[in-house]
Amino acid sequence: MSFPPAIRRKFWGRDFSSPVMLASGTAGFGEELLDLQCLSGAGAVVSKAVTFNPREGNLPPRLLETPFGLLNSIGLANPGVYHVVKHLLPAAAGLPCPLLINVAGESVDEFADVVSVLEECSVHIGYEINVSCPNAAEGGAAFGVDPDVVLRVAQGVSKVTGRPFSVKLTPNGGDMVQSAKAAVEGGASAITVCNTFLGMHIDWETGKCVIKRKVAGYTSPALLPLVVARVWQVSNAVSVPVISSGGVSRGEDVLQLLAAGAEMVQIGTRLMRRPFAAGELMDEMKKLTGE
Amino acid sequence: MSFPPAIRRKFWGRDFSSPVMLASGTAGFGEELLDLQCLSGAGAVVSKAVTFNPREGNLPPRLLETPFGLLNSIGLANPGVYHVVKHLLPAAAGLPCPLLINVAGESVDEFADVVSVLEECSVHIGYEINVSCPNAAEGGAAFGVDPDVVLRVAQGVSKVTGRPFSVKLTPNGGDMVQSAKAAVEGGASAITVCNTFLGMHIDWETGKCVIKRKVAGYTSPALLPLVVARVWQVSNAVSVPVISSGGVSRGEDVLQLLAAGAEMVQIGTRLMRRPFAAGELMDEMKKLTGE
Amino acid sequence: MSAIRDFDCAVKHSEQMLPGVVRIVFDCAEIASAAFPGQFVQIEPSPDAFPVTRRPITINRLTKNGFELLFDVVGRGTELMAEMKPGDMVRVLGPLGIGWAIDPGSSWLLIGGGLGAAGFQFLMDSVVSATVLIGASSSDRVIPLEACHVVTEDGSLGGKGLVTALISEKLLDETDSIAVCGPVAMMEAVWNTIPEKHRDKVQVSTESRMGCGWGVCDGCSIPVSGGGYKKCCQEGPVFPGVEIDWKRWKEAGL
Amino acid sequence: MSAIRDFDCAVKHSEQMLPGVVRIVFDCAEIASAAFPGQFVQIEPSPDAFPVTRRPITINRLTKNGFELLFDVVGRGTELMAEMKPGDMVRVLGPLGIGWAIDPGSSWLLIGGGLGAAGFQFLMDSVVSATVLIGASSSDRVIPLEACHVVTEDGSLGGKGLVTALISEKLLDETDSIAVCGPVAMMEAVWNTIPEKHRDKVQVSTESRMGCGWGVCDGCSIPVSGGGYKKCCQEGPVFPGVEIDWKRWKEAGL
Ligand SMILES: Cc1cc2nc3c(=O)[nH]c(=O)nc-3n(C[C@H](O)[C@H](O)[C@H](O)COP(=O)(O)OP(=O)(O)OC[C@H]3O[C@@H](n4cnc5c(N)ncnc54)[C@H](O)[C@@H]3O)c2cc1C
Ligand SMILES: Cc1cc2nc3c(=O)[nH]c(=O)nc-3n(C[C@H](O)[C@H](O)[C@H](O)COP(=O)(O)OP(=O)(O)OC[C@H]3O[C@@H](n4cnc5c(N)ncnc54)[C@H](O)[C@@H]3O)c2cc1C
Ligand SMILES: Cc1cc2nc3c(=O)[nH]c(=O)nc-3n(C[C@H](O)[C@H](O)[C@H](O)COP(=O)(O)O)c2cc1C
Ligand SMILES: Cc1cc2nc3c(=O)[nH]c(=O)nc-3n(C[C@H](O)[C@H](O)[C@H](O)COP(=O)(O)O)c2cc1C
Ligand code: FES
Ligand code: FES
Repeated sequence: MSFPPAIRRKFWGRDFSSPVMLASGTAGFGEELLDLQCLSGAGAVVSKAVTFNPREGNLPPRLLETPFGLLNSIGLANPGVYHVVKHLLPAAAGLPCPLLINVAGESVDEFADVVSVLEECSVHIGYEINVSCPNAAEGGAAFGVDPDVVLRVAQGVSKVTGRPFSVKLTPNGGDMVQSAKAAVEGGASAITVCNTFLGMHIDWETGKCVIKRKVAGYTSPALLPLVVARVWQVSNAVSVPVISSGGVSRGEDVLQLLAAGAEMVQIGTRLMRRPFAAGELMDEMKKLTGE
Repeated sequence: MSFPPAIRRKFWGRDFSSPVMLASGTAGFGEELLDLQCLSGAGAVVSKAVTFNPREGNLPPRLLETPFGLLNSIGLANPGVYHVVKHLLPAAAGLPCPLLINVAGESVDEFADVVSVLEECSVHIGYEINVSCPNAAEGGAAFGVDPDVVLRVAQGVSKVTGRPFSVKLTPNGGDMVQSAKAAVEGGASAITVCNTFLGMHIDWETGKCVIKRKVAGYTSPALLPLVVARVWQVSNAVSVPVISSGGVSRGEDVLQLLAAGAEMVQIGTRLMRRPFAAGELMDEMKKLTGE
Repeated sequence: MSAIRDFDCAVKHSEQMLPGVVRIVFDCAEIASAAFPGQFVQIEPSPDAFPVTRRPITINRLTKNGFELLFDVVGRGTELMAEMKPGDMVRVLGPLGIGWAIDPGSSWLLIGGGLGAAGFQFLMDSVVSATVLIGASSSDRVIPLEACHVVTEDGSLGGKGLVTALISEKLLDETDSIAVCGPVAMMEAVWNTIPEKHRDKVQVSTESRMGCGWGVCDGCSIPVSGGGYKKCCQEGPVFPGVEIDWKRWKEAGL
Repeated sequence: MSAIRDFDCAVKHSEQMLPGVVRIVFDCAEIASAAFPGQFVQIEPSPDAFPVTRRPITINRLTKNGFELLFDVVGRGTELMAEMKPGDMVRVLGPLGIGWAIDPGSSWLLIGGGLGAAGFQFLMDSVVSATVLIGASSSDRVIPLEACHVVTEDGSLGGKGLVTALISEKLLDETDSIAVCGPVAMMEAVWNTIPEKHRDKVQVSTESRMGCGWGVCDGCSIPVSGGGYKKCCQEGPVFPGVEIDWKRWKEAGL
């Protein structure tokens, strides 16, 4: 690698003028962003999670801001893969940048089942296989802590699609490097590092949690060093590109993640605060690097 | 549990007027604090890590502050257990509060070996078995991710001491609940949740890290929700008390951790900034609860 | 959804209007000319990293060259907003959401609880005829609105009692549209007081903890009748009262 | 170690003394009366959560009722310190560490690199006789000290060259103690310039990234001759030059 890292990237055989991807769950299905000019500066969009059946999502309140970060308990709310294929993806055809579809499931087979249905569409360039949502399983446990399960999920997906896919891992337990290796063995063409860290807030006066499932996914710019470390570990261990996810709030954060070994860099929470974050980050990066 | 949680605690059969423990590695061996009036308000002190042989610690620089937290790469610097027993512990005899000795090792047997030697002394009430330092093993991996290893370490320690001990777990991989259960099965009388999160900072312009081992232990008040979640998970899974470690900067943070299920609450980074943090936190808590 | 726009707005005026309640005026012709009653803006409380999200506040009224907000200081975000001084530049996203559905020429009954009446001025300025009922805990929680009927729980202003006491069959008969805004418990009490046959007239302005404010995060769910949720920020914040699943909404809490 | 004390000190005066260099004076009779030359204080840059640690700064001189610091603005912590205004209350821990070992009546040679000379005034005020040599990149990096010999790399003040050029056998012979303070590379060059037989006279003021500043965290290690480390904050910051393992120290970097 050369330093400072280049802003233009090659990923999955395509040229990207921006390394910034809009993270799953914070950019709808892209179609909602279409008219909003939020995609200027974005290299790619990742859809919110799609499951086989419709999911209402978790009981509200689903968000809680703590002094230095945000807890979310969305719970993979989505209308199910058939509705997505019929009603949401056609609208995404006009996106000015590539779309990845984030796929979630509750069993090893569900991932491949969802992907099979999505194969009817041609608007997306690939998938992000979300084996790591902390807001679905009971107690915040995630699927992707077991490399064996990750392997089987990846193998299942490989069988039903020729498109590239990234496997999005959890930082909440297990061994991310082993899971990443298993994903690659199963056919993954990238690893997303990583989903949200498990977090919780309790009202000490009452012992109650605003969020009904108690544990939730925590995001914060203060988590950047945790993500940098994990991106560095995983990118040194696997041959496929790493997509970072987490902790970005400034242009130099994106550059740091690229320097740590990420090929592309997702933004989630920042995008929720700044709809035009992708363009803003690109401006900051260009100023910093002179590129 | 009743809410708001009581500030006075019972732990290991003793009465504590303060739940605040000074965390390992940020309070020397207690003896250095003796004349410093830093112990007013502290319920207990945990010594820095003791290993069998002397350890120089990692190459400097050992600290790096990021915008929202601190990376440390101390590397268990300590003069070895024999020196500790002979020269440091006698001075700690006059401590106004109980002392726990933090014990680290590079093999399953080393923990019991260190404890055996420490058994000669009577100044400490028990141990904290540190199977989780991210700054010792290569690449930041920690011992305590494998419940089986944790079980054997705990069993080894149980054999050589009648004093109570807590096992300090890592949040960097593995399954903390399973490791906690293994520790209890092996005879642990408490679980410390948890050691530092693995973090890293890279200079994007050069690709270099200030910290030579690259990955380090990261602490920040912004990590509080991560620690709350893990304290809640572990305290619901085991019958022994949980000692929290991480994320505290305000009195209400201590109360929140108690509400999440911690019996005692450690402070590390805050103590480094505020030598009299224990007393300051106690004042804040008393004001908040009226206790 | 129409395009959203993010502006650096200058603070024109700021004052404490009631204890713990701040009135702030921003200059921004673009937001003012695009806004409808019942819409809100997303304020960035600080250019710093924290808080990580914005804070949603209803547009209380339009001013000559901008808009006015009224807000309660309840936490860190609103504390930072209370410190904003004339001349400060603040990031404001808006106008956002769907406001009151206004039929031309219709006569309105506005029922507000405390600071829930923040926003009513804009609505009053936009309709031909409006009767306003306000309930509040005490006089220092009552927003000054013209010709409104006030009750307070402690009797410190107007009659003593709850706003539901001001609702009469006669008022409901005379009105085409009913706007309700306030704490969930107050809104539910109002809803329960209004007889079945008048309920189709009712619109409620909902609140929810928000992430984005522009429809992408699915964080601001309001439980709707028949199951499922709608997004407060994009499909609301104003909803027909009949659309709300009051039971599940009350259980949710804020 | 003696007791440490933490004070809320009022800022008495603050100014930009050189480009990017701030002079700040704090009121604090306790710190002033306890301080020795070469000691430092730990400043809390902000009462907020971040930065999480303090910033160590050498006491440059005592004032009537307090002490003066000179510092370079190099990052977030010193940026916040540069914003401190007269009247602000700031948390200051100190005095900390072990300063210069001063034999009564001894004559001193002070060799400073740029801002490394911050602290020399206090030492000069405490010894009977002192000759001062200062090297800096250019004139706007030279701290005003009485009767000192200056060279700059760009020749903008004094001769053009490095501070090592000012060191002569004669000066070294005439002196009992030699104080060196500046960037590591400059200190090493000075050390290498000083002949073996004079090296026992040399004391160096070290710097290290600090956590606590009072000896508990083991974060501020300085490599010492014969292996191992000493704590900059507690066993230093001033060390005999012969105690430093110059090779390992230079490799460490800051
Ligand atoms: C569409 C909309 C319009 C609003 N209009 C106004 C208004 O005109 N005037 C006004 O005073 N307030 C209004 N609110 C509420 C306002 O957004 C919250 O009070 C504010 O976000 C709290 O931020 P904080 O950081 O000060 O408090 P926090 O510390 O985040 O929370 C303090 C308390 O405020 C409540 N709260 C937090 N977030 C919200 C939220 N998004 N909505 C409602 N309550 C919340 C919770 O009970 C919480 O315990 C509106 C909310 C929405 C969703
Ligand atoms: C005992 C001691 C006395 C000091 N006295 C002075 C003084 O009188 N005047 C003065 O200008 N500076 C002095 N320093 C250096 C000063 O502490 C640092 O410049 C300051 O901590 C940087 O903080 P920051 O947040 O602005 O920079 P950061 O953003 O933390 O770092 C910016 C750069 O400053 C350097 N740096 C960071 N921390 C330290 C540190 N602890 N010591 C040295 N360099 C560091 C690094 O090269 C880093 O890249 C002293 C340091 C020590 C250890
Ligand atoms: C409100 C919200 C919803 C999310 N939903 C999803 C999701 O559906 N699928 C998924 O893989 N990740 C989801 N995530 C995680 C993000 O994609 C991203 O990995 C995470 O927020 C870390 O990035 P950040 O620090 O930039 O926010 C969600 C995050 C947030 C904040
Ligand atoms: C400088 C430093 C040194 C530490 N050394 C040790 C150690 O020797 N043994 C150990 O178990 N934990 C060590 N830790 C971890 C702390 O004991 C504590 O678990 C951690 O800092 C989290 O608490 P905090 O957020 O309050 O700092 C160290 C932490 C720091 C910052
Ligand atoms: S707040 Fe994000 S969808 Fe409504
Ligand atoms: S800075 Fe903590 S021991 Fe020196």
